[in-house]
Amino acid sequence: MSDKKGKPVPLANEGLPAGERGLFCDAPPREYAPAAKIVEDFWNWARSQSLWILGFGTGCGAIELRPLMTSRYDMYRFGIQPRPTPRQSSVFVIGGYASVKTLKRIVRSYEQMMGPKFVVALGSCTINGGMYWDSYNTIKRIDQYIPVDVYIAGCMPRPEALLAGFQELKRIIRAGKAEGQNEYARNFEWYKANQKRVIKDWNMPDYNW
Amino acid sequence: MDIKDIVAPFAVWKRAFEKPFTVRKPIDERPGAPRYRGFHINDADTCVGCGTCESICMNKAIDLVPVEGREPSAGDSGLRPRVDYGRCCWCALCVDVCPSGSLGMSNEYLWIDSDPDVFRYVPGVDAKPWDGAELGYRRAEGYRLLDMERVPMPETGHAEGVKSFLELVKGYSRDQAEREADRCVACGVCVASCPAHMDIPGYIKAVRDGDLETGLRLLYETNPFPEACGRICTRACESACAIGSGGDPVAIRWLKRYIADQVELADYGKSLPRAEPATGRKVAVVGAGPGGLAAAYYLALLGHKVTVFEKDEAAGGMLRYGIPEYRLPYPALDKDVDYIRSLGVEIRYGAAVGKDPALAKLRKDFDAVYLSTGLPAAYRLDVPGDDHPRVLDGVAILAAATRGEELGLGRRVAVVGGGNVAMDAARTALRHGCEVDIVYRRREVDMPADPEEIREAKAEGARLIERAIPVRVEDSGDGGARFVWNEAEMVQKEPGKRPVPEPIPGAVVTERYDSVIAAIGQGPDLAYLTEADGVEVRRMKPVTDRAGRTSVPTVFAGGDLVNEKKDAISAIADGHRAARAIDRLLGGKGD
Amino acid sequence: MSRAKIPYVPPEERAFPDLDSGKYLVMWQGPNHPGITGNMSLRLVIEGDSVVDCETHVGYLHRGFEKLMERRLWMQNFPLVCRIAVPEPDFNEYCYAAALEELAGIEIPEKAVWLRTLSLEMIRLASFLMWIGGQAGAFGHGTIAQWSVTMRDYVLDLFEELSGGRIYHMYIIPGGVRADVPPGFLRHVLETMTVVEQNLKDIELVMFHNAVMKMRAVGLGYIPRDWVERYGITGPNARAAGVRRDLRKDRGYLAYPRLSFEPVVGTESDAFERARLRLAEMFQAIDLIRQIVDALPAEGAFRERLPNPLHWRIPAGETYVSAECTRGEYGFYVVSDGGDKPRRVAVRGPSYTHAVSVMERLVRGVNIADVAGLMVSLHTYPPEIER
Amino acid sequence: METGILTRIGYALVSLFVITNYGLLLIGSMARISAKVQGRVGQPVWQPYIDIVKSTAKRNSIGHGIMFYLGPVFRLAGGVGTYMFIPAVYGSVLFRNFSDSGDLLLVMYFIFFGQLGMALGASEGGHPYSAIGVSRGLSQMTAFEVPFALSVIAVAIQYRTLDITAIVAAQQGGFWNWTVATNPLAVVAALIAFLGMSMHNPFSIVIAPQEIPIGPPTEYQSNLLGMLQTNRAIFNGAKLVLYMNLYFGGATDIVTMVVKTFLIYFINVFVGQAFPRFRVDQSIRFFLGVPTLIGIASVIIAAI
Amino acid sequence: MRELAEKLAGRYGAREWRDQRRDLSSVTVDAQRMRDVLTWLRDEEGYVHLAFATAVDEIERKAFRLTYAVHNHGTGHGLLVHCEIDRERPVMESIHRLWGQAWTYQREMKEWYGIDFPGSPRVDEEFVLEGWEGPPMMRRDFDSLAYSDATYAERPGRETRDPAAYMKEKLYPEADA
Repeated sequence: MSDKKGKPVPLANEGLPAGERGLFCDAPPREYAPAAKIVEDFWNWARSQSLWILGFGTGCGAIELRPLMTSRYDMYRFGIQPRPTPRQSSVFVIGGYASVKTLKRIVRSYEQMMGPKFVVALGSCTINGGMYWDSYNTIKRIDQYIPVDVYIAGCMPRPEALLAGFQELKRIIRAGKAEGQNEYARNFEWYKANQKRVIKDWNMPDYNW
Repeated sequence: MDIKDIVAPFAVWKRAFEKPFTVRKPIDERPGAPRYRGFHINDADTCVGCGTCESICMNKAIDLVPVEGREPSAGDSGLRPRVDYGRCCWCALCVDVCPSGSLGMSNEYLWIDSDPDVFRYVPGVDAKPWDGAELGYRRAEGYRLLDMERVPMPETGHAEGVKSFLELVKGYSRDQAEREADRCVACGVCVASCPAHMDIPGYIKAVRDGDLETGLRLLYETNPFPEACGRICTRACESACAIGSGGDPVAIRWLKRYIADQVELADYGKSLPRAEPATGRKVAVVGAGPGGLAAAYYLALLGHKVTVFEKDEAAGGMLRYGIPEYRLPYPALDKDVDYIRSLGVEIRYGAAVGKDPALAKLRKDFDAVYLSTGLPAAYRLDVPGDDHPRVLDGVAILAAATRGEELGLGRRVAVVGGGNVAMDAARTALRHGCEVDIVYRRREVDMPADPEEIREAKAEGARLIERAIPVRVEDSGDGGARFVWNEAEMVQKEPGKRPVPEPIPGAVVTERYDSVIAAIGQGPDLAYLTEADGVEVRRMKPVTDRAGRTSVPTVFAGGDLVNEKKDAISAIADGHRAARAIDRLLGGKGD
Repeated sequence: MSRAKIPYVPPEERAFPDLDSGKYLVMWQGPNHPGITGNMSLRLVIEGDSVVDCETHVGYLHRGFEKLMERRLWMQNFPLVCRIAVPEPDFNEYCYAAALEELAGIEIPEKAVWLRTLSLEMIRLASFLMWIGGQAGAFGHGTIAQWSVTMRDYVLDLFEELSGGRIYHMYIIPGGVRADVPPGFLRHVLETMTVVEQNLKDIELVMFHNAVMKMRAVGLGYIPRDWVERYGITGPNARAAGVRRDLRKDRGYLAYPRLSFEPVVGTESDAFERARLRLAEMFQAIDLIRQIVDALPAEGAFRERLPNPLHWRIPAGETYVSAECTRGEYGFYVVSDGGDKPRRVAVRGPSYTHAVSVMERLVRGVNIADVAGLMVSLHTYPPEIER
Repeated sequence: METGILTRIGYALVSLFVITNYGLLLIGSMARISAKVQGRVGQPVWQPYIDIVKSTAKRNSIGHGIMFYLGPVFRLAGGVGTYMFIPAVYGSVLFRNFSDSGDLLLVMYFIFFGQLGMALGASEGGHPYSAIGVSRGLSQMTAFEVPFALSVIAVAIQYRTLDITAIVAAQQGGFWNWTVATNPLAVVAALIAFLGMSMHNPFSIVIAPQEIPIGPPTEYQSNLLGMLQTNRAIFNGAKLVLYMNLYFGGATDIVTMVVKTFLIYFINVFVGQAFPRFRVDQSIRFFLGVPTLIGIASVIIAAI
Repeated sequence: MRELAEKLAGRYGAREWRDQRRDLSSVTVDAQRMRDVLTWLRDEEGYVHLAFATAVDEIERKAFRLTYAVHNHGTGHGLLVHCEIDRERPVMESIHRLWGQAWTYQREMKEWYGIDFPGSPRVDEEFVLEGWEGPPMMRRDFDSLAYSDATYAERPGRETRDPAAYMKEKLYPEADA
């Protein structure tokens, strides 16, 4: 990894003012081994039954989260609820396209979430650019920047599709396959390189959680 | 603030005693609306793979991909649209625009996967749960994004037309032409069907843009007979037209004619390429029909000196002698021929090769020889009495009409056959005041003639007698002939093949005619090919490869003489191919 | 309740507090913040509990629509425009279609006029229903939000039935509308209107006769009458300030001249008044929908034949078509250079004014707890700011 | 009947276990009732359990210094402490906790204690919203403590004791002996304060997602959040039991306790669903207004 | 409307008056006089509402055409006032003191087209973009697709075929040979 002038930039929090250094982590993320099978299975069940969505409407997709969290579809009965802070959330719903400016916030919010954390990507834009395939300001594949567990096709996916997507996510979690956090840690440098390639004014620490 | 402001809010509790708004099992209980724009469906058999959906898609969500077990054929590219749900926005413009109407949308909306690479599929080919869905978005009845109706061509009415040999079809005005050209979706499926593989989308675009010079240049790239082909081409392209899969095909032929009609011959030179510097090589072309002259044109463009030997007194071959003037007026044909001649092509009239000069001489005097002598010899009826003096030859009748000779057909005429020559003969006879019966072995739908021709022949008053197998011709004793045929029924002998007419025993009909015109096909006259020339002939045809090379290296052949399709455009394509092959033989690059 | 009138300060005369003094705290509200409509952010400088200075930061939803439209064919833009304002796509569709029709000289059939009006009024209702939930939610009244979003969903059901799409209807197509009403649709409309109206009455009772709501909203975000011109405020925000201005009346587009309604005008010009005005407009929309259902021609074409969309050229020219959306004047400025693609399409979203200039002014001096409520009361849809 | 200290600790633990579960189920069922008002079905009653297990099962967590960790601990201590010195069921050995060891003042101290501990921890988190939330929480707390304290004083004066068990004892013998019958003004003041204490609407500004996501616990996650959630259940239970004891005649068996506490809690939900929330300055002004007057009046009545 | 057109022409040398609709006209003035024209229209003629201001890149003429849409609520008439400025050195007088929201439009034009408005508040700050390094992206010589392809990774595996070319390949491959 190198900056624009070709000078190698170490992947760390160097260059932060001393006062801020304490606010950020000083080590890259690490992988977490699952607990003993029976314990992990129980935990996974609990994780799957208590999905807290980060209430960050990153794109159009947020529009269908409103019906989902209100009476008509009432996602609370499936153990899904919105949560205002990334610290307490376990599911990040990428609501469609992500502009570069938002991507920066997505990355930051994602990194602030506590593992295990899951990402649900809505609609075409997250898969291959969608309508904005030729836009100068939107990324095309979200999986280049953060690991994604479930994709839901549609533009916009209906609330029912979102619900079905969450059911699928639950299934994956219970099967112990939703290891996005570990994947992120494993390929951390790759993800960081991708992120820095599109986020031109990278002014945040590399380890920010 | 009054007390109501404190009490009224507790009215929320009313809701607690009512039924919740919640849908218990939304995924099961709420299917998409009957019109829901869900996942795509496609009737892969109706689809023609034109790619209009791809063109209209602003998301580049649709790719045209080859699918297993589907090969390109006339009017079907063999490709099928593959939708990328990483791009689609479900606007359904593709459904609205689809010319064949094969594309639709189901009301299914659930597709969830962890693998982002799976969201691509070929609707109707890759099996999906929503295949064949009844509900879902379809374009509104009667409303399409594309205009499915052809701009009507101004024509002389039938009652009026049958009275003279004036051209029936008047040609598009600028506005009409541009409107008609606007209907084209530029898919290019037609190009393969055109024997000459003309750049049809290209010249239609030129019409649309009003850029006729470009249009003419594109026409002449593959076809030096735009005036003629713009009128009488068998237009395989239009049968292949994607718009035709759900409506009237684009009037490609009329648009071609429009371009050629609009540009004055004097202006041709402005847009068309000039001949290359003379190479000093000489080529002889035998027969000044469309094929021969096409070869001459392209050879001349390449800088070769071309001499055309024509046995008749005017150039054009079957275009002139086989096609009545009301379909192809002679000035139009002359325009094409004159332009070819303007490139320095020399045409020697009245020069029947074989008699004078002999082919051997041509082979000696010229660096290459192109044989494009066509099919001048009409087939006989091949029934007893077909040598009766009132049994006439259709091609000869048409040629006589061209020469302005008296035809002497009498009052009642039977035309035997179902091809274009039969129709032309019948309509020519009608214009000479005859009553015409067209007698054909099979059904109307089986007729090889252009449906439009059949329709017009009927409209002009010709009576169509279907399923009539000629039995014999008898002399009627009063200067006419009695034509006897056996009524037939169509029998499906082998599954998958077209049905065959079988005579119904005893159903014999006899009619008296003044003339019986046989128009059941023509054969070649290969008398000029001597053993010494060494050109291998098999089944009455010189053996050639696709480029027209015969067994003799410097002798090429093409057109109806060797071509199965037996139409002008194929002859032109042969001529063009042969010209390139000859050029290569003479040391050129062949393009 | 006293209505504190905030003295008028032009935008350039900002406070610029001394951030190093230690008196102030810089705080970002958004983009990840439930109190922010959509995805935008406010950089607040706060002193204690009140806001001293505010800068809006937009662009989180910038997709470059106007650039993309210059790359696409006239017809290909039609699915694109509805994404500009997600909760009420139809106004985009109408303005774009109307601009094209004007430039190309196309008259749309009578039935399309009525169906367009119907769909605009239905989305007005849906959009307001979502808004009222947001307004109540911003003040902490979650119950209302639950009801009203459900009501909106019922209206979306109608759209789904009519157009085949829930959120992006893509129904108003240049030349007319996409499809005729399906069988039984008008009955469904009337039934839904009854349900929605009943529910709105409940909401009115609970939300507008609510002591706490009044304490929060009355006097909040007072917009002086002369700001309307000064800042180009339109729509309910302007009408709440006592300006009788409604493009449906003033421009008289579509079938509005043939419908009977009067613009709702308020006096107090604060968050509560604006909310009450929008509620009245919801009832008005229901009434208009009923009128339209009555007047809708049963027969007739609903779409005009257009040239082949693949190479449709529109004569050179320019026009500006505006419509009264829920937030005010929504407009499309379309320039054609005679080609098959637009030369320029500029979108005027009312939030542009309300959520940036006006918001920055109004939010000064407000308690930070009220920022969300204030923002919602101005009715902001960030995507139409940044496009 | 004197029992050994170990036995009492054992009993107290059982009692704590019961109140924790009761608190969780209460939260769960109230969520369902709220959902009903909102026209929906609502989360399962046992959802709070899953949430706690989920929080505990988080793999990583972030700390912001020692006070950050201690915050939830203090809060839990406050909750447990409050409960430990209240007799949950009057006359029951199992549920009497350590009520004979402490009095009303100690309990009130514990109610504060948790809040203060939380305040320290949350401020340590460094998030501006935490700090704002904390300051709001504390100022609102001071405000609602006024009517609450007045009401408690009224009760203390009325029964001439600070011993909760004694207060309960004094209310035995039918409805007309309950404080709610004998000094309704004190109960009204206390119930209004209770709305603030349990941070339901209209006094939910401290943890309001729309205004400050989500106040003090913004930075709390994983097992610390689990701890907070557990405490919420215990603390709720404790407060409800306290209110029941002070104003509604206590309970002599577990069923009565469940019914009474449920109804007291329901008042919160009943009001909460109907109103939006006050700003913090409004809520302070509110508490210092009518409820305080009522509280003063109740003290006067009690004194007379 | 004729009256207004004549007044504008007389006072400010306005030209190319065109009535687009009953309630919409357009007119062109010199860039230097734009501010005066808008002030006059606002204060004297009742065009008090600035609907929007935007620019069109007339790259062929090496100019930016600025459009200010003002509206007269009294007559319901809208006016698009145009002026052209040099594309190489695009500077325009700011009107942020005339309308309270104008600075936002000017900020947008600065970022999107690179047109400077000296004195306009926050005009040099980024508006919707962040860390943008390319040229002003609404200029017509900026190719959005090329930028996107070069910057953002695409999911591989897409390929399409042109029907005509495919049919040629399959049905008559020798045509060019």
